Amino acid sequence: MIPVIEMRNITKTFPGIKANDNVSLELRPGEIHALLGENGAGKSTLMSVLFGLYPLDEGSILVHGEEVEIKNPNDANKLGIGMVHQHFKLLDNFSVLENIILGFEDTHRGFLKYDEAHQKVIALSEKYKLKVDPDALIRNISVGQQQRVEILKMLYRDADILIFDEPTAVLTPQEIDELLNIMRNLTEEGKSIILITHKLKEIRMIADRCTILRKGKGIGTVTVKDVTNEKLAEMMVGRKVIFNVDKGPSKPKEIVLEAEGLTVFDSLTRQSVVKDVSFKLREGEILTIAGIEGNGQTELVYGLTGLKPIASGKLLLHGEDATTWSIKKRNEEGIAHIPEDRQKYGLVLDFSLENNMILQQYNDSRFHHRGFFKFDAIRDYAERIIEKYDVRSGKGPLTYARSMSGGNQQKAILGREIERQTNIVIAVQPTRGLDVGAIEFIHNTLIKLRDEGKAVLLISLELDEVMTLSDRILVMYEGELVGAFDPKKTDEYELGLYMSGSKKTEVLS
Amino acid sequence: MKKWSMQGFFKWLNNSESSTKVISSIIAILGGLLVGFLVMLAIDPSKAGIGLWTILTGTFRDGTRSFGQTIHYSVPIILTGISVAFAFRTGLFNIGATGQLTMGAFAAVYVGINWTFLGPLHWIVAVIAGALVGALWGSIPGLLKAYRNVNEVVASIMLNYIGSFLSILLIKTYIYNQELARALSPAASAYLPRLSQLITTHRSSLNFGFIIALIVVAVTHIILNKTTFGYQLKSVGFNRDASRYAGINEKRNIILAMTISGAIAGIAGATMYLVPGRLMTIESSLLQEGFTGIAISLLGLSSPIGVLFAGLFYGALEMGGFYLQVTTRFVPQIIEIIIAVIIYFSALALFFQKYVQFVINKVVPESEVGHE
Amino acid sequence: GGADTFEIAMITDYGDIDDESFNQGTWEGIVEWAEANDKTYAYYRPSEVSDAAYLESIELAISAGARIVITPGFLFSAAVGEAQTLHPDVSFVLIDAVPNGGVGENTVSVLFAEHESGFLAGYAAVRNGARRLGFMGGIAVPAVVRFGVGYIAGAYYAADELGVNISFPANRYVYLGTFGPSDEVRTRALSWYQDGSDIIFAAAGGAGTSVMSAAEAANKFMVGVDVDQSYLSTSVLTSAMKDLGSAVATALDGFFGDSFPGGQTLTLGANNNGVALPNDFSRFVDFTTVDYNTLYSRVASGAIDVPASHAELVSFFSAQGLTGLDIGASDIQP
Amino acid sequence: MSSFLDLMYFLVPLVIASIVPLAIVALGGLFSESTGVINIALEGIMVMGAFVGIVVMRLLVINEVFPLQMIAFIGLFIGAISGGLYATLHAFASINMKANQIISATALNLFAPALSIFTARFYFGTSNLNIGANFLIREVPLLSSIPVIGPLLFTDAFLSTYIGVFIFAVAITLLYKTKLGLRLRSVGENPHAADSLGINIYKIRYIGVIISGMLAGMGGVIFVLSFATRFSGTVSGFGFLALAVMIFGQWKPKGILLAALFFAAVRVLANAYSGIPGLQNLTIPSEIYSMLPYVATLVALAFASKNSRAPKAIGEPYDPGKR
Ligand SMILES: Nc1ncnc2c1ncn2[C@@H]1O[C@H](COP(=O)(O)OP(=O)(O)OP(=O)(O)O)[C@@H](O)[C@H]1O
Ligand SMILES: Nc1ncnc2c1ncn2[C@@H]1O[C@H](COP(=O)(O)OP(=O)(O)OP(=O)(O)O)[C@@H](O)[C@H]1O
Ligand SMILES: [Mg+2]
Ligand SMILES: [Mg+2]
Repeated sequence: MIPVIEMRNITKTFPGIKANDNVSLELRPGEIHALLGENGAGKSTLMSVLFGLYPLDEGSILVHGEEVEIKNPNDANKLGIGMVHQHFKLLDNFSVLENIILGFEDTHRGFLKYDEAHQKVIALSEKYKLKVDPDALIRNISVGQQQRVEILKMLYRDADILIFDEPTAVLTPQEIDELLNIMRNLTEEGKSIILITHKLKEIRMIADRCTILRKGKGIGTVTVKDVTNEKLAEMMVGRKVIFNVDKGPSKPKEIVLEAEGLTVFDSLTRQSVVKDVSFKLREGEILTIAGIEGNGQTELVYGLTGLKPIASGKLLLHGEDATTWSIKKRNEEGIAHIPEDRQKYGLVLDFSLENNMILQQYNDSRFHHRGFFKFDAIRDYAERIIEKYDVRSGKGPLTYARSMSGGNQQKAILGREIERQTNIVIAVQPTRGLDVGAIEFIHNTLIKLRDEGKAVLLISLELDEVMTLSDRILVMYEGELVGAFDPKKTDEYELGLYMSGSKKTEVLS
Repeated sequence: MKKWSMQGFFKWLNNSESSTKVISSIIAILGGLLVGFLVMLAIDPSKAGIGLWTILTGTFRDGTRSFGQTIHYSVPIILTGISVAFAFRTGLFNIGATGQLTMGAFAAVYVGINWTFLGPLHWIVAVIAGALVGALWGSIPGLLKAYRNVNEVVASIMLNYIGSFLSILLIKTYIYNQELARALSPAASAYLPRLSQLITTHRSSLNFGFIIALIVVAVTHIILNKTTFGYQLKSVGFNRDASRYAGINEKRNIILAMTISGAIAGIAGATMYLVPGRLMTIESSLLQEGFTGIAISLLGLSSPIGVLFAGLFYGALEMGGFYLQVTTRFVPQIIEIIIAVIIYFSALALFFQKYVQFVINKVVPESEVGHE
Repeated sequence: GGADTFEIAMITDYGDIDDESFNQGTWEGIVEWAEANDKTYAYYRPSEVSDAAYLESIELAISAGARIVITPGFLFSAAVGEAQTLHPDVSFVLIDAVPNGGVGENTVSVLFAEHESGFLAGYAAVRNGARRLGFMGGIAVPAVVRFGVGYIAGAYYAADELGVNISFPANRYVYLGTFGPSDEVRTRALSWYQDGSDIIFAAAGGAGTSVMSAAEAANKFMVGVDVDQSYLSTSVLTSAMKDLGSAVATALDGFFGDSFPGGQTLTLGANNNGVALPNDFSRFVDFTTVDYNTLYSRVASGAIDVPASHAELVSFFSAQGLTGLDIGASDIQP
Repeated sequence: MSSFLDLMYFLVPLVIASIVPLAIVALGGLFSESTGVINIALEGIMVMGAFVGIVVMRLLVINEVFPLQMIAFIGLFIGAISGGLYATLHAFASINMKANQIISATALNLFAPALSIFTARFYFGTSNLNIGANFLIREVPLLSSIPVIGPLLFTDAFLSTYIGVFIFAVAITLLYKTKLGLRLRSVGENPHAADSLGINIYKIRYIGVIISGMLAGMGGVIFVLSFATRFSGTVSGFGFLALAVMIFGQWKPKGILLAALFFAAVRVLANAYSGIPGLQNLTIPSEIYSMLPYVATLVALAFASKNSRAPKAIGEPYDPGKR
């Protein structure tokens, strides 16, 4: 039986890194084939090559047994290959319909056939239970729905080779179940699927075979039911993995941050995205706010740090009313903020690393004399952080932040924020897109902070991260706190129910 | 010793951001001159050579005089150039230097005519007046941007026209010379002191304006590169969001940047009209200096020192174009063509830089460099 | 190095030799004369509008071998004043002004009686049936003002002769603030025509072309300036000319015929054919060459003493017993 | 003027006459910027289009080969072509060379007038190109006799006006009803998404910039035809005004139309006041009137700009590697 896809000895190099190194992969008709690997292992790159986004340096691709050259996504489409990207590729201000037909438009004398497309999309979404409103704007729909749009894009193009790049990262366990079902239906129709994920139990649930990548190299392909999870994990990381961080019980002390009925508006739609949220944060604890992306966690943090005004309610820092304080003042009064979007907020990409290290403290008398910089002091300070947090970069303090790897950018931010010696640390998805090494480091750092008696507010989508780090868990759904939990007395499935809004209880903080 | 400096040079070549930029600017300039030469060749082969020669050597044609004149003509261009560059570093495109320049010029001339009681301080106060009113005019788009989110480009364009008409109205009402249908001439005490005695023969009209330009270059260079204030400005320019996150007051910096930018343009206006025998007109057309400033700031990679050299280079070309009138019959627009082409090539700098970097890496022996 | 020399030089004040009026008229005069007497000639543009730059250009011209330098425009007063003493061996012709510090031995000043030219135009317009008149000057420089004053005088003079009433209100006598064409000028002129103006005299260089375009749109006439502008548009009824050509010719004849009228100020008016209307009257219905010639001779002979300023205008009105002047001193000299 | 209607008969055609070049050129700006390429070169492109267009028309008029309006039509066409070609310089710099788009645009703005004056001088001995004909249409047959509408829209009008209106309609349909339009807009919003859907970013951006150039070039010719009988190497800042109109119009065709209408109306009033009975005797300095349109626009902007909607990816060269 000829495989639908055969990738032979693919090599792909990026400036400074070999993303794929002689990798081979084979996809059989009607199978679900998992692709497993750490961050940066080269999964997305391999698939991007298959989808025609990056030209391959070496190797060959066969579709239905015939060697093909896939120069761009068009070629991929023609070959029936579709891809749901890890970072959605959607036009925020365009309608769902426009997003689906773009690049594959049906026209009559050059005019778009909106109505026919509209019907076709409706039909598809009913057939595969992918409910979306074709006329809604992308920016107004949830992440889950956005993923459906991505899937519809593929189906609209009648793709029968479907690539899913980490589709479950943004979903609740319930939504994940739905998605996996949809995948099964698809394969029953004879479509073949490549599924990228880090999550072993998903692979176990649905995948027939699994190919493992490590640091760009293909480690091998196994039939899932023949191997144990431990084996898979070991192949992925290259060493025996211990699935837990050592962490003693927390010793909470007095309240340092207190939110009373906070409400925050979305600046565009002028509607409240954080609704009457109240909680207390104590020294010496890690309080986690769990929830699916886009349920107000981001805005809540903006409200706390001052990036967005607090519409109503009250914010107390060390008992003082800080509701109307400027960002500057909140920084000085002890809030450190590891932002969700490292490139947008965390760094000035065109500044050198050392300039980035004094982003909040440029005005500190340590670094200037009457407004004139003490460059040596700045250099020393930056070098200390680089040293302590093992930030790897080409030219040390002089490296432009833009040219640094995501993980190293993240480590730099972490170092800067922690070295400010504040006693409140707000960390938003601090490990997003990092490899296990970096993740371990950051997790341990956060725990160390807690044990030093600092207050840590963690915002995370990754349930396993939530379970490992938290001392207390609050679940946020559609701008409200819908549940408070003790990690020892709950599990990911229960959290999932709350995160998806199918269950809620009064939160008494 | 020699060896050491050699190595220093290699280091600079290889490490400093500026090296590649400088080299690519030079490439751009050569490209521009080449095109200019080709145009002349196409029109009058016999004269093309001498034409190019004149353009390149015009500055020295009449010894210290033409040299002085070159610098003199470049002063307002350098200043408007820095005005534009300064705003640019904060991520603002100040296309309104013209308006700020005009309003500043009026203020300077007004003071120059009326406040004769100031004695030796007269011209200084006049320049300051120009700076202040220029700043005022520049602050308007700044305020509109900061508080009403008005695109500074549109606001500046509108303010250019408003400034032009307003200055005419003000001239007619306060400092009008009926016979000449122009503004009155400032008092002698308001003229910028001539420098000619110091560094050129008595024939050049080079004056203190150049010193002012140098001071502005120095000050802006220090602000941008050595101070916390400049740090804020650049940070806002590079990344608004990160600056807010860091607690930097974005609005304040936008307003300050535009205000300072306007002040510098205002000074440019002052240097243009605080001279004998140059009178403000009541003609409703925008002064070109402001727009040339944009080009020069870009050519100078929007760094004060870069702009200084770009401006002097511009002055030299202008001078060359002036002498072109005797050595050839090419109309002076050839100079503008050359400058336009240079600017265009300098826009391709990114490409050149990649290429230059590539070449450098080839030619510079790794051993010579010695990474730290 | 190696530059050819040019004996006759012209410097432009601002604008260029193709401004379709003042500079161009002068330049064409030079070209015509020089070609006829094969002399070398060239023009120079200063690098900015300032006395220093003017002087610089003059000396550039001299360095290029100029023996006589012609400078059209009153802005040159200071520069020529200085140049004539710095370069006694070079001759200067300053048009439209007298050098600061008086006319040197190596200089002639040429002044035009623009008011007479304007008078002829105003008179002809009204004689041809215009009853509601307008004037658009570029900028209120002396020459333009004289054009305007003469135009008013001529219009009322003709009206009185015909025993008709004309309307020439103050808001129809303006200076545009520009010598360049623009949609603003066009719109403004159009609004006047729309409001009933029969004719507009545009003493405004290039801005005149916008008035022409408006006149075309409104199907009405306008009056051109400086040179015969009828070729620019069918809407040009006539042009109030100053004969720059002959002025230049006189000076050059003198210079190369060793009879250069150095130290003198020549005033060119009707008496010496320095001003005129083009002698093609085909666009007129009620005004002929004959009418023109009779008028011209009376102006030339001084029988009609054409006013050049508002003060003179007022006395001209009382002397001639004219009435209805609505345009005040502040309109004419803002 | 006898009645209000007469006043309208007088003012409306004027307003239309200045809306058209503004709106067309602003629309040109839109086409470029909606694909993400900033285009402050509109002024220069207008000049270039006007220059070539007028030169050709001049020759045609002199040789009297075609009927007048035919020549006007050809002129507009040539203007568009040369504008489009000239714009490819900007496209090349900002798309292929990833250049700073403001720099290359500034270069185009400097180059066009210099070149047109230079060559005009060289070939015609003057930088003032007189077309030597008036393209005004006294009355459009039949249509002009319709009451009210006739005098308002179909007398003393320019062919370019109608063509302008037509083109504007076409452009809007193109942007919002066709495949190309959808792709043009998508590329300016999120090039990476468009790329992943197999859309050739570079090609689409080229198309956008070239259309932009064609509209601006045509706008240049329209400007000359409707405001003066000749061209002297400048369109007196109209390109920048159009840019302002585009931004004022929030990068939307309808917005542009309104902005242009607003600006043109005030501008016409500011210049026509002296022909309007009520206003003409006010003793307000003319400079005040002249300032009016700009001040008004500034004030309007101060209230209209609160959440401005520029295309998301504007000004960024496309770099597939960037994630
Ligand atoms: N466009 C690019 N330019 C440069 N380097 C890149 C690019 N894309 C990926 N890389 C690098 O190639 C390596 C593989 O990246 P890739 O995104 O394929 O990893 P991955 O397995 O998908 O990781 P993740 O689980 O985080 O998605 C990483 O080091 C990444 O930084
Ligand atoms: N857009 C890009 N263009 C060029 N190089 C890139 C780009 N993105 C990443 N790289 C390079 O790819 C390498 C890895 O980048 P990436 O951000 O994926 O790090 P990573 O895979 O997350 O690894 P880690 O997070 O562990 O540092 C780094 O050398 C980085 O400089
Ligand atoms: Mg990664
Ligand atoms: Mg990936």
